[in-house]
Amino acid sequence: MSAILLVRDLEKTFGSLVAVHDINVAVPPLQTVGIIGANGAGKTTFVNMITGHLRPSKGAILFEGRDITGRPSREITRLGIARSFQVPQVFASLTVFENMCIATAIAHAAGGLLAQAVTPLHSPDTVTEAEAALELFRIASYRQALAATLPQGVRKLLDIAMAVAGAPRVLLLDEPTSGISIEEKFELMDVVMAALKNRRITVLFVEHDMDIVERYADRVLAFYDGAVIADGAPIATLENPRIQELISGPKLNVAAAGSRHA
Amino acid sequence: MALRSIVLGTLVFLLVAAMAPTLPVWLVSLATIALANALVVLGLIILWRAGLVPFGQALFYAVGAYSVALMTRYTGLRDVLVLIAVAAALSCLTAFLAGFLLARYREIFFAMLSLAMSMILYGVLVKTEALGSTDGFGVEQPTYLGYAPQGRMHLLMLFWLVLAFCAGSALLVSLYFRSVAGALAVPVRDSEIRLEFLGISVSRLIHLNLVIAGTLAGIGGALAALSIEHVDPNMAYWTTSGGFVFVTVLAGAGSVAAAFVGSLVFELLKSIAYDILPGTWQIFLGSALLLTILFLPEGIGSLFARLRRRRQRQSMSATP
Amino acid sequence: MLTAFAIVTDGLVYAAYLFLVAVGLTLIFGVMKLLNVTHGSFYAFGAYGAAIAVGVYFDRGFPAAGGFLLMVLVAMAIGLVLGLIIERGLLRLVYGKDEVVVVLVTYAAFLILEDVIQLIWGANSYALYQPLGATGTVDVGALVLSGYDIGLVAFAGLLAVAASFALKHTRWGRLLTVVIFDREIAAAFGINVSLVYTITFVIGAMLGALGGAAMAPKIAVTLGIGVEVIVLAFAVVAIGGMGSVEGAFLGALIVGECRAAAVHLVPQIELFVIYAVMALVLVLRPQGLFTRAQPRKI
Amino acid sequence: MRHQIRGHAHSPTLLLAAGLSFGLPLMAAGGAQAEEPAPVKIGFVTFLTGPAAAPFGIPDHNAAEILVEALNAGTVPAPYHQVGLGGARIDPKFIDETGSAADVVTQFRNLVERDHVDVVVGYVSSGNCLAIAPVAEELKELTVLDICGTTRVFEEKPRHYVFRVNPHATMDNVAAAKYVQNKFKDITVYSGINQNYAWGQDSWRDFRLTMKDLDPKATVDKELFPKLFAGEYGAEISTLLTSDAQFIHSSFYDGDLEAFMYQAAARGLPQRIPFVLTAGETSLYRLGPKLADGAIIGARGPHSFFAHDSALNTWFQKVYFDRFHEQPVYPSYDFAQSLFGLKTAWEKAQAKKGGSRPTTEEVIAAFEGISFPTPSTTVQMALGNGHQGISDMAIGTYKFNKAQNKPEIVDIVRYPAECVNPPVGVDSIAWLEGGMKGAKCD
Repeated sequence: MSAILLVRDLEKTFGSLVAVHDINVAVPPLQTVGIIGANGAGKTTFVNMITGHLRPSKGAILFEGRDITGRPSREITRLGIARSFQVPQVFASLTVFENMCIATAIAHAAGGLLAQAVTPLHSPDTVTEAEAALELFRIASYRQALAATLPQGVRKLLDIAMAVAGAPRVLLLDEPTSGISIEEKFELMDVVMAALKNRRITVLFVEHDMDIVERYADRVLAFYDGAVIADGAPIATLENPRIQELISGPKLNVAAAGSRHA
Repeated sequence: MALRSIVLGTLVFLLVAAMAPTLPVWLVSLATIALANALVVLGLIILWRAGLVPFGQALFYAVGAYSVALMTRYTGLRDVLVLIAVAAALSCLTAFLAGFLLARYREIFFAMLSLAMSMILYGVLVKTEALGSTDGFGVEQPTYLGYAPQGRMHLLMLFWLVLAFCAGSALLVSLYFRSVAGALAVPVRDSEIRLEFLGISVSRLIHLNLVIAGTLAGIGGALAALSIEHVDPNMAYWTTSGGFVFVTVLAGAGSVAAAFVGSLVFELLKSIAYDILPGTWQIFLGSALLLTILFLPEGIGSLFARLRRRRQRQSMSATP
Repeated sequence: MLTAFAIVTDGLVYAAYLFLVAVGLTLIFGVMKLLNVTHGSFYAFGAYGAAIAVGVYFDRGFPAAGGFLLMVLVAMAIGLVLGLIIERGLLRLVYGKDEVVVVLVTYAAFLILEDVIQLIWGANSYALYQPLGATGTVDVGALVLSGYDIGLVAFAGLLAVAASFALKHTRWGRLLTVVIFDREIAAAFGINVSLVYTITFVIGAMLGALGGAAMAPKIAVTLGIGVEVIVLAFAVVAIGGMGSVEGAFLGALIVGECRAAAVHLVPQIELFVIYAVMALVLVLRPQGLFTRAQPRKI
Repeated sequence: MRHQIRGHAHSPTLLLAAGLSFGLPLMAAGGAQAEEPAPVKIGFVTFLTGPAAAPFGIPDHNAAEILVEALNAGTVPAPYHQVGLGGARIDPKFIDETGSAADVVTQFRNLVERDHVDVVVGYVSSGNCLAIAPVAEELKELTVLDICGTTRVFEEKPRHYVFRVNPHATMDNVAAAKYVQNKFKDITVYSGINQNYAWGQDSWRDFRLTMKDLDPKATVDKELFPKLFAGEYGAEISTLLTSDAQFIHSSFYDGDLEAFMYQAAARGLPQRIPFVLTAGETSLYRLGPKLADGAIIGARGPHSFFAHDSALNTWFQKVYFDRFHEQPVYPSYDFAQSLFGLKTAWEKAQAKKGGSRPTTEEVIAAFEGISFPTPSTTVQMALGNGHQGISDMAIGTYKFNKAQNKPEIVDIVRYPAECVNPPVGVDSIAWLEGGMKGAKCD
C-alpha cells in the first residue's frame, strides 16, 4: 500500500552543524510510529521539518503523494498534518472550552481571513463539536477552567485535542508524556491513543519512555546523532542492546524500573 | 446575551440622540469631539486585545482629518458622507500599506515603528507651507445631503452624525469580536505558534486588525476635523497618539462601550482640569490616570463587566 | 572638505548629547523591560538642578573644575531622590501589569512632574552660561569648536566604555546581565531581583539627570525640555536595540551623523531624518542593531 | 440645569483666579452685589504652562493681572481712568492655551457657552488664532486676538466678531529688512536661521521678499530651519560659521534664542557675523552681556525699549516693575494694547448709547477703524475692514551698558505704520511680492 507520509534524504543544517541527515522514512496510513533517541539526536528537528516549522536544507517530504517540502506550517496544517508540542501551546488566558471552540471554529471556517471575520465563533455545530472533543479527550470537567491554571496532563490533552480539531490525517506528538508523573503517563496515552484510533489518524510520537513506546507504537524510529539508526518493530528494536545504550543509556532502566514497580 | 447588549446599545443611542437638543451647547460640542476620538480608541482596543499598542495611531487620524480638510479647501465637495467616505478610504489604504511593514512587529518595536511613521508624516506636514505648516488651515462646514444647517443646528447635525458613526462602528466591532477572526486577538497574545499550527496566518490577522483600527482612526480624524473646523500637523504628533493610548488604558480593552465612555470621561476630566487648575491641569490628568490604573486596573469598562456579573448573580439567585 | 569635517564633528557632538539622554533609558529597559517615560523628567530636573546650583557656584567665583564636579553630584543626588520615589513609591505597585500599562504609569508620573517643575521653579527659563565660557574654544580653519562640546564628546565616550565594561566585568554587571537574560533564572540563583530593579532604576535616573545637567550649559532651561528628549531617546534606543548600551552608543552615532549631514547638505529633511533612520533600521533589523532575536523554543 | 453647571464651573474658578491674581476677582465678586453695573466677564487665554509660557504666557498674564486690577480700581492714567469697561468692573477668567487645536476650541466654547463670558481676549499661537476665528464667528462672540502674528486671520476671510489690535508679523521683517539696508552698505549675501514651524517660515519668507524688493542683488547663502525647541544647534552653528553672509536673520525667541546664542557665542559666531533678531527683545534682560553688541533687535512693534515716552508708558512700566521686579516685554505691551483697544471701543459704544451698557454688536461697530493711544504708541484699526490694527515700527541695535549693567538699544530707526504695513485691501504677501506699492515712508 502507498505511504501517507514519505520522507526522502531529508537533511537540516544550522550553519556548519548538521542536525539531521539522510532520513528516509515511509509511513503507511493508520500506523503509529514511536520516535526515540537521546536529546539532540534530531527528533524534534525532524518533526519541525515535517510540520513546516523548519525548512529542510535538503531532501523531500511527500504527504499523500504531494510534495510539501518547505511549505509554511499553516498550509501543511490545512493539508492535514497536525502536531502537538512538548511545551503545550494553548491560549492561557482563555477557558478550556474557548480554546476548543477556537480550534474547531478555525477548522470549520472555510475561505480566508475575511470570511472568518464574518463567521460567528459560536455557531451551533462548532460548539457541539467542541463539546464532543472535550468529552473524547476526557477533559470536559475542566470546561470552564482557565488554560493557564490547568495541571500539566490536562494541558497536554487540550493541546492534542486542539491539534486534532482540524481533522488531520497525520498527527505528530512531540513528547506527549514529558513532565507527567509515571503513574499518569499511561492513563494519558490510553486516552490519546483511543481518541486517535477513533478518528483514524496516523500518528508519529516522540517519546523518551521506552515502556510507552513499547506499549503504543507499531513501529519505532531510533535517532542517533541526526540519523535514523534503527527502524522496525518495537520489541526487536528496543531489545537490541546497542540501541539501548546508544539511545537511552541509563534513563531507560530508571524509567523502566519505575514503571515496572508501578 | 449578544442581542441584549445590542438592544441596550440601540436604546442608549436613541436616548442620547433625543436628549442632544436639550443639552447645553458646550456639552454637545465637547461630546462631539470626545466621540470622534472614541472611534480611534475603539481601534486601539482592537489592537490592544492582540497585545499591540501603537504609539503612532495619530498617523491615520491625521490622514482622515487632512483628507476632509483638503477636500473642503480645494474641491467643491461638501457633502458630509462623501467627505467621510473618501477620508475613510484613504486612511484604510494608508493602514493597508503601513500594515505590510507593521504586521511583522510586536511589542515595543511595533510601537516604535508606528511612532516613526506618524512622525514622518508630521515632518512632511510641517514642511508644507502651502498647507499653513504648523498653523494648519480651516475646514469648511459640510452639507448633509444638500442641507446646510447653520449655528446651533449645524452643531446638532454634526453631533448626530458622529453619534451615528459611533453606533455603527460599535455594532460592527462587537460583531467582529464575536467572529472567528475577531476572537483570535487574545490567542495572538497567548500563542502565535498554536495559531500558525491551526492554519492561521498571524501576520495576516494582525494586518486585518491594523486596517480596521486605521480606518476607524481615519473616520475619527475626519469627524474631529469637521467639529474642530481646523486641522494642523499636531494631529500627527506622537503626543496625540499618546493621548489616544492614554484614553484606551483609561477605558480598558474590556468592552466596546468602554471606548465611548472612556473618551467622554477623559474630555470632561480635561475640561474640568482646564477650568479649575489652568496652571497645573497636568497634575490633575496624571493623577486621574494613576488612580484609574491602580484602582480600576481593567479600566472604566470593567465597571460594566462588574455590573453585568452582579446582574447575572441576581438573576441566578432570583431563579433557584 | 571643511564641510565634511564639520559634519563629522557636529555629528559627534549631537551623538554625545543623544547618548547621554539615551543610555539611562536603555539600561532601565534592558533590565526591567520598562519603557520609562519619566526619563524626560529626570533630564529636566537634572538640567534645572544644575542650572541653579552650578550657576550659584560660578557666581561665587569658585574654580571652574569644581563646577563640573558639582554638576555631576547634583545630577546624581536628583537621580537618587527621584529614582527612589518613582520606583519604590509608584512602580512597585504596578510590576507584573501589562507592559503598556506600566509605560502609562510612567507617563502619568511624567505629566505630574512637568507641573511640579513649574511649581518649584516657575515658568521662567534659567541659563547656565558660565561653563561654556570656562572651557574656551578650539579653532580649526574657519570652524570654531567649543571646548565644552569636545569635553561632552569625550565624557560620553568614557561613559559608554565605562558602562559596557561595568556590565561585562564587574560582579554587579554580571548580576545585571543575568537579570537581563532571564528574570526567573536570576531569582532562582538567589539574586534579589527587586533590589536589582531599584538600583538599576536609580542609576538610570542618575544618568537621565546627568544628561540634563550636561546639556544645561548649552540650552535655556525652560518648561517642556523633557518632552523633546523622551522621543529622541526612544528613537536612539530603538535604533540601537532596546536595552543595549553599545546599541545606544551606535544608535546615537548614526542619528547624530545623519542629522549633521542633513543640516549641512539637505536642511529640508532635518525635521524627520531621525525618524526616517529609525523606520529604516527597524525595517531592516526588526530587533534594532544590537539585540539579536531570541530563538523561540517550542 | 445649565445654571447649576455654570455655577459649579464658576465657584472654583473664583478661588483659582484668586490664587492667580491676588484676590482681585474676590473684589470683583464683592463689588458684584453693590448696585454698580454688573461686571464684564472676560475670558483671558494664554500659555500658562509649557515652553511658550516663559516668553509669552507669563508676561501676557502678568500684564492682564495688573491692568485688570488697576482698571477695576480706576487707577490707570487718562484716557483710561474710568473704572473697568465703562464703569463696569472686569471679572477675569484665565484659561491655559496649551493643548491641541481641539482642546483650545473646546475651551473657547466652554468659555462662551458654559461660563458666558462677554468677551474673549487672548491667544498667542497663530495656529490657535486661525482655529478660534471661525468658532468666534459661529458663536457670535466678540474676540480680541492678542499676540499671534499670522496675516491669514483677516486676509483669508473677512471677520465680524474677531479683532486683532496688535499689528501682524509682516512689519517686523519689513522694518528689519529696511534697517539692514542702511546698517550694512551694499549687502551681497546673507543667511537665515528660523524655527521650523509656521512663524519661523513666514518670518523668513517676509524678510526675503522685502530684501528682494529693496536690494535685488543680495543673495541668500545658508537657509536653516532647525526643529522648534531643538536645544542642540552645533550643526547649524558650524554651517553658519562656514557661511560668508554679512548678517544672519533669525526670528528665534526666548528659549531657542538663548540656547542658540549661548552655543553660538561659545563658538565665536556673533563676533564674526552680526545677527538680526526680529523677536530678540524678550530675551535681552536674560542674555545681558552674553549677547554680543551690534545685534539688530526688534520687538514686534515699538514696545519697551522702543516705546514713545508717555505718562501711560511710565505708569505701565512702573506698576509692572513694582509687582514683578522686571521690565515689561513686548507680550505685556501687546496685551495692554488689546485691552485698551477693547476698552476704547466699549466706552465709545457706551457713550453713543447715552451711558448704558452696549451690546456686542454696538461694541463691534464702535471698534471698527478706531485709533487709540497705547503705552508704547498709537494703534489704528486700519486693515481687515477695521478689524486689524497697525502701528509704527521701530528697530535698533543692541548695546550692553556695562556701567549700569543693563541692556540698551541704540541707533533706533522708526518707520511709520503705512510704511511697513500693506495698504488697505492688499494681502501682505501680494504687497511684498508686488514691490510694496503704496508704502508711505516719510
